[in-house]
Amino acid sequence: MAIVDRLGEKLDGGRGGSVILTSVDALLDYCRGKSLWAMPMGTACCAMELIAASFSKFDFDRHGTIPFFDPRHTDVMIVAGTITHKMAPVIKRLYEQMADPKWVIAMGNCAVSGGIFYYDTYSVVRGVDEILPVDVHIAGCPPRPESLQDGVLRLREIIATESIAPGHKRKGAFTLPRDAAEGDGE
Amino acid sequence: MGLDVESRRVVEVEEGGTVEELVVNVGPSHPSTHGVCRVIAHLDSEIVTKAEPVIGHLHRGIEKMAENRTYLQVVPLTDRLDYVGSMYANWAYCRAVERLASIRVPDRAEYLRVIVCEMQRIASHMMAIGSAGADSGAVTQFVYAFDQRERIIEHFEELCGARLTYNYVRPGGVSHDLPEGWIESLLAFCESHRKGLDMMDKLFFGNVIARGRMKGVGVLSAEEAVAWGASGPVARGSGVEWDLRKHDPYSVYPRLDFEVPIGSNGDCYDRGRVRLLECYESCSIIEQAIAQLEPGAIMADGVPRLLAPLPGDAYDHIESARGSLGVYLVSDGSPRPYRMKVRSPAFCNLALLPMLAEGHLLSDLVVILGSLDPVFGEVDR
Amino acid sequence: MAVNATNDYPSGAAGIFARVRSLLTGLTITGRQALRPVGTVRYPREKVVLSPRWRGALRLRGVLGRDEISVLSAGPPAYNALIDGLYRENRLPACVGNCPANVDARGQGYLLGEGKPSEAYELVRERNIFPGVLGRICHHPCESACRRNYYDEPIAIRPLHRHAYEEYRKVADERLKPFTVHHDERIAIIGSGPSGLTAAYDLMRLGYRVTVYEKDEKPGGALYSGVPAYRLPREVLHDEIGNLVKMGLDLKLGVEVGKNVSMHRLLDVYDAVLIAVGLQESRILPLPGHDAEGVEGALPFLRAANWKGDAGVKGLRVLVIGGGNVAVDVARCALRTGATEVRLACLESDAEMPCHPWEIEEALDEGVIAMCSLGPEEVLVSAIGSVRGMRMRECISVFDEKGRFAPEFGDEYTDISTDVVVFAIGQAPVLADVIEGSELTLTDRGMLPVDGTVFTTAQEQVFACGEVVTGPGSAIVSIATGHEAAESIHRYLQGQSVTEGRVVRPVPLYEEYQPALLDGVEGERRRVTVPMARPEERVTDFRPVELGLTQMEALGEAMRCLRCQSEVCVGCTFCARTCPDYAIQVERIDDPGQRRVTLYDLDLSKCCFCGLCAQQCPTDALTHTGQYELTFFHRDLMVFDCDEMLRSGEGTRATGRDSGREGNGEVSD
Amino acid sequence: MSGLIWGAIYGLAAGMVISLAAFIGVWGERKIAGRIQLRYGPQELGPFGLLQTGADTLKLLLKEDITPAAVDVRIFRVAPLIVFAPAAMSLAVIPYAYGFAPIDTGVGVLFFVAVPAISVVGVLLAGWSSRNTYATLGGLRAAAQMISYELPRTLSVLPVVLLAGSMRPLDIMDAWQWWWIPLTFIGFIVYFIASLAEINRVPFDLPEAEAELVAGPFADYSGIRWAIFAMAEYGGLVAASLFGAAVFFGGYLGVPGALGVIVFVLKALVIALLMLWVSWTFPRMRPDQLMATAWKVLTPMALIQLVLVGAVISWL
Amino acid sequence: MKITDLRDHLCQVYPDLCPLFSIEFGDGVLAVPCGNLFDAASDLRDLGFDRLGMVTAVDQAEEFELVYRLQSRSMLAGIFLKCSVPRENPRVKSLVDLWPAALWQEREVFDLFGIVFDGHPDLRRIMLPEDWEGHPLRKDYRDERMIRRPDYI
Repeated sequence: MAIVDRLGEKLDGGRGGSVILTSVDALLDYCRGKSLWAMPMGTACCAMELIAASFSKFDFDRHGTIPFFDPRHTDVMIVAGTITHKMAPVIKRLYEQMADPKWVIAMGNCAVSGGIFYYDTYSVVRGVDEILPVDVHIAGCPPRPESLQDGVLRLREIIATESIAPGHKRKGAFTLPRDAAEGDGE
Repeated sequence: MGLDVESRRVVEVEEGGTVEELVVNVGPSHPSTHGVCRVIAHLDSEIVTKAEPVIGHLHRGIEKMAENRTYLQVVPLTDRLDYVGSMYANWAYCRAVERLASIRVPDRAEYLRVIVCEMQRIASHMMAIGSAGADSGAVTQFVYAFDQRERIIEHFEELCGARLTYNYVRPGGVSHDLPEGWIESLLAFCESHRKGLDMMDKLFFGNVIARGRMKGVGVLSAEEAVAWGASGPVARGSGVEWDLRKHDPYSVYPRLDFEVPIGSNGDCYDRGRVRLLECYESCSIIEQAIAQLEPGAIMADGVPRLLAPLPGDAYDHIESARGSLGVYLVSDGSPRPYRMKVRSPAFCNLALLPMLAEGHLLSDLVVILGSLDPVFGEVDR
Repeated sequence: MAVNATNDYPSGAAGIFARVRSLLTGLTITGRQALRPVGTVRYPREKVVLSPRWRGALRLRGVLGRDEISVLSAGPPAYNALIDGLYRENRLPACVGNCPANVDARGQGYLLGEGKPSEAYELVRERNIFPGVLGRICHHPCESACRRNYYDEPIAIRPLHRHAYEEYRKVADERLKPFTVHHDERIAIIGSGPSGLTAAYDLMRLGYRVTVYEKDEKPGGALYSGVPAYRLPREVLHDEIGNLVKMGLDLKLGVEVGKNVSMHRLLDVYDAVLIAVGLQESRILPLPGHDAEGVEGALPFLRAANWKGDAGVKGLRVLVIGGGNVAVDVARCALRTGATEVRLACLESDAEMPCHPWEIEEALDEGVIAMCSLGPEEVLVSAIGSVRGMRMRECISVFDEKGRFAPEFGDEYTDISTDVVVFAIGQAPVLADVIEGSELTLTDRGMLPVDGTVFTTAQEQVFACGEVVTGPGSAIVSIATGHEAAESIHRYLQGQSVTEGRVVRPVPLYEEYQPALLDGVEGERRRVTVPMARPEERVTDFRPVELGLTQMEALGEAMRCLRCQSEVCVGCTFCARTCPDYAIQVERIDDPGQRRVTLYDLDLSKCCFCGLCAQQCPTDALTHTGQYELTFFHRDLMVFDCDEMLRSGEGTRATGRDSGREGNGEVSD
Repeated sequence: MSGLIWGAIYGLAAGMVISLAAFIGVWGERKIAGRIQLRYGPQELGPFGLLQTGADTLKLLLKEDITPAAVDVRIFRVAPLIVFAPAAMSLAVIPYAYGFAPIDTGVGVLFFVAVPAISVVGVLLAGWSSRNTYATLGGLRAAAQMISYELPRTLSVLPVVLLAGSMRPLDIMDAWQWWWIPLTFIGFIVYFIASLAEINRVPFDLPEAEAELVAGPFADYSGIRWAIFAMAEYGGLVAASLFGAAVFFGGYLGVPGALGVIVFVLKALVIALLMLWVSWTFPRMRPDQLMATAWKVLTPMALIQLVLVGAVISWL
Repeated sequence: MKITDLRDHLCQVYPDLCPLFSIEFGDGVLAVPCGNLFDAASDLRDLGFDRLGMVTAVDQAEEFELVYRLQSRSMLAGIFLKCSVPRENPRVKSLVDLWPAALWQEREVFDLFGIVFDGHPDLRRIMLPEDWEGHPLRKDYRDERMIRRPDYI
């Protein structure tokens, strides 16, 4: 994050920087939120709904979200479908190929926790959050395309808390629920 | 993008000396693999010398899970096998269970099954035709096809409350009866769908560029199709007249009148267009089935929550959108299947890929893969 | 000829033309599509109208411990409307729906489980005036419809009636209160059988003064003379009828209408008369030799056995003709009155026998010999004019294709030697004396014409109910007719139209379940086994065959009740057991009166939205919401506890709170 | 010195024009694709989603700039500029208004058809330096394709040059007659198709064929570097449609003064629209068919056109 | 073709296969010793069973039961071919030479059951990664990554 990091540090350290920083953050978070290009990591059933979300009836493009198959160009990886142990390294690698800032949406219960494939199976990873930092979990098996769109709209709320200065969080816009933010220390 | 593969490989050629062979790794997450298939393509310039599919990236162990679920609990699992055509796996599985447990399905339920499965065939073929377009760059064709599919899915949602994983066909019958007004809107859809098919036929299958991409590509002869166990549109595209609905009739298909479209060249074009023509036939099957539909029970009487068939094994197969989908069930008398095996048509069809792709260009590889229409939930299971 | 998919261009110049044209066609198509209206739903501003069947996130409508289970209780005229309303909302429990009198078996189970047996008794009594009696003899259609059949075994509803009665008996004196009379009209009821007394009870509740005329010295009608004491101890019957008397019933015993008092007089004195005399006469087939000594009808036989304890068959061989419940009763009575050998011959095959399977099973246990598929041909008479035996003819089929009674006989004859032949093949009413002095007339076959739904007769003032109307049937069916007749009388006396605005009780059809699999089913899920006296002991006299449940057994059985259609989760765990993902965890406390669900966790991250749980939920408490905006910022938030499950499913679930606000997408265009 | 300043001003202007073109081009493409596909396209930002590209650009600008470990760093970094510069340069010779072309040169037409070919080098370098099989294949495909289509593209413009008797764009505009439109129609079709190939649009988007090569030579570029490629592509689209509108349809002619510019832009817009329409309608060609089309269809067609125009000229 | 006709036809053409034929749930089953599997399959192919529909196996504690499903287009009939291989050292002759369809299906059985097919040209794991240990569809397969379901029905 060459340019951004330098800019963020400068603004954070400089006098009066915080005001500028805040406005820059606000503008940037707004743009990032409105231009979430998706890396469709569709592996199973949810991939169908992922496709449907981009097509005529649901039209993801309205939100500025378009699918790109090249991880380098994308901002958010939508993991849609079951992740097996054989697939997991691929996903991890693809995630690493994405450029910062990047987010992950776990779409559907297979990606969230293994879902129906939680028990009694030998080859399924129980949730993509075992290998990637997931920002938004969408329940459904598969979720409706609207659920995914809702997930993306919620992801904007997370993006709105972020700052280009390292270690900063924008306040006020939105807070995570207490229990989840504190977590149980796992 | 994908995994590390030694991307250049030194091979010896006949004339002596060596050339560097480019190894391109297509998948597992790749726009054209229709899922998570990885094809390791060895290229000589752009010509594929060897294409090796690596599957199993979606191997979820459903067959093992089925051994740990009751007969009813397996139905949702079968939804996730062929996620483009969930109704088929539902039905094939339920047929096997019914055969094991000697359950007689009411007539109305059989008709409803036929109706939903023909709708599913349209939906699935729309996906196949559409993604054939996307593979060759015609994204708009994909959108139009998907639009048609979306309308079927709306009907399914009305019927059973889910868009993809229907869990509709159950051992003994079906889970819901038709909602009000559903039949009328389905008939209206059939009418408009024919127009949509005409449009797609002109837009894609009539297009000179699309023909150029598909004609003569990935030719499969009838003998090979039989020997390799190909079924469904892949076999029929090669001129093999093999449709279980006609040639091993099940359910109420013998009472319905329909044609089996076949191709004569066995290339990607024939495989694709066979699917398109089957959609016309499906429309007419739906209309006939609706005309013959009579009120009655939709579930066999008194199917308890826990089925425990007598020990034994049973196999039953139906013609899914991808070919003959069979389910082999072994019971040991307990409420859970002892073994479930899904004979996946997509798996058998995909095995043809190395043979078909050899000698073609890399661009053809994705078209051939698309014309086999694999769904990896079913291939890998 | 199959349709061919290969679709080649023509050759030559036409081909080139076709090629160029295909490009132009393509452009035309996309161009035309671009001018079509857009089919997009602009989420979140617009939302797709979801199908009512959409399987969204699950929620509970209510949960035991927080919500009460409603008890079906309404006065006699309003009860049908209540049942009908529930049925239309699909909220009628199967046991209640399948009971001819719509006894609230669910409420009984609930109150028993709460430790309130007396309340349970009184609830049952509202629709079934003799819970103690019917708790022993009812053929319990409720149990065959019980939803629990689908899971494992039905609830023992009938033994629970009996248990409730036995508990109530201890406190009956405190709880019994006479009904207050607030109508001037008086009603006479002829016959003290179940239907007559039911009508009497309903009318007394409504505030009428009721007088019941019984021709015998003991009340009870068919319950007394037709049901053997080993099934129904007399003290139970008399106790329950006594309770009615304590509530204000005027019971005149030994007064036979038509002999001691005329119908004419009744019509003068009373404002309405209800004929509930039942069936008194047994039919005897007019076969050769049917008038020989030793040929008897079932009713006189049973009457003799029940009144005197001796049917005159000591040491004799008895052959009972007929396959119904009466025939089985006769056979078992014959054994108890000292017959050496009892055979039962019926037309029907083993599986078709019209009696209840448990009855014939008990009879076989006791030593009755059943001979199926035999039709009576001739009574063999000895030289002295007494019965020597019976010639039977093989019966091939009893019913024709349309299910009508049309027996077909074969050519094979069997002679059975016997001393007594009892015909238990049907009964008829004896009404001529009763109706004398009224405007009523009988049909050629001796039947009284009666409306089958409102139980009015040709004379406005006279009503009829019970087996007189329905023909031979079970006690609970008679009781149901009693309720209806009471309502008709009430409407008549209040000057209302008998039919107008009257709600007819719905007759739903319930699935017949195959016996469920019981291997691996935990003990507490199994039905309680009702203790029985040993066959070799019980045949010797008329002591009760079936023994009662203990307090703990009854409580456990009441807990098994799933409280179907109550929309309150009772923690039955069947959702957890049916879930293919094992996403649901349910725990409950089973303490009497304290039963509540302590844990209901749904791990939404495992749920596959297959709908199996909601579809099989017996109480309909677990339902799918139409909610689909299921975005969560943390995986732990996806485990819904009981409170979360009870929340209405609206809005997005992102933060674990209903945010209520719409999506932040600003949409123009 | 003044040349340098002029160059700087021009460079800035061209950059802005291209940015603006890309800005509107991307938006337009998404909107047109949307309409064809029965949906809306971008909607949230600005009126009709016009500012969507702005958000995209800002985001791309501040995205991580990944330089994969395996790449040839210097070439990798310079490649986008090599692609971008020719696209910007080709705008310089287009006659925008009466008597005005930023660079008024006697070999303007030649300049216009030759300069974009330089971008081939950039694409090739980008593909090669990425050390990625997709990128390498894409780069090679791009090179082969662009070079093959240079010929029909050049040939297709020649009839106009013949008719005008000059290679100077302003001269062509001066000499332009309306009846050239039907006369050079075949030439326009060849030019149109060849331009589609030049700017890598469907049905000729083989280098970045999504279904085969993911993003082709640009697969490893992220953030702003990739945006530069995209901009260059839209710059090429704009340049091709402007030039086509000028030489085949008379550019600003017909309407006097400043209005002429508007007419010119409108004509160019129609051509651009047609290009987008075509690219959202047809499937993609195969490399061998692509070559065959260039050599067996387009080149003969262009030659026929040339002969036809030659005949007409000699008859005149 | 009816299943009884099929039996008669089979008995007519290959009398030695006849005693091995039985009918279960309406399907013809030919249970052969594993040594004769290839020959029986080849006989059946000559008889007209031209499609190899399915290859699978069932773990029957002591042994593995291999199940082949053959389909005939000309006779419109299906038949099972079954043979049992011992659990220790399960080997059987591959049918790839008869039907190339067996190529992947036998690989799958090898992968999930560990049954070795002699004569198979490319016997590798197909579903699971190459470095996987064990054969998951065997009943005694244990994996610590597997979570057992709650044990109630």
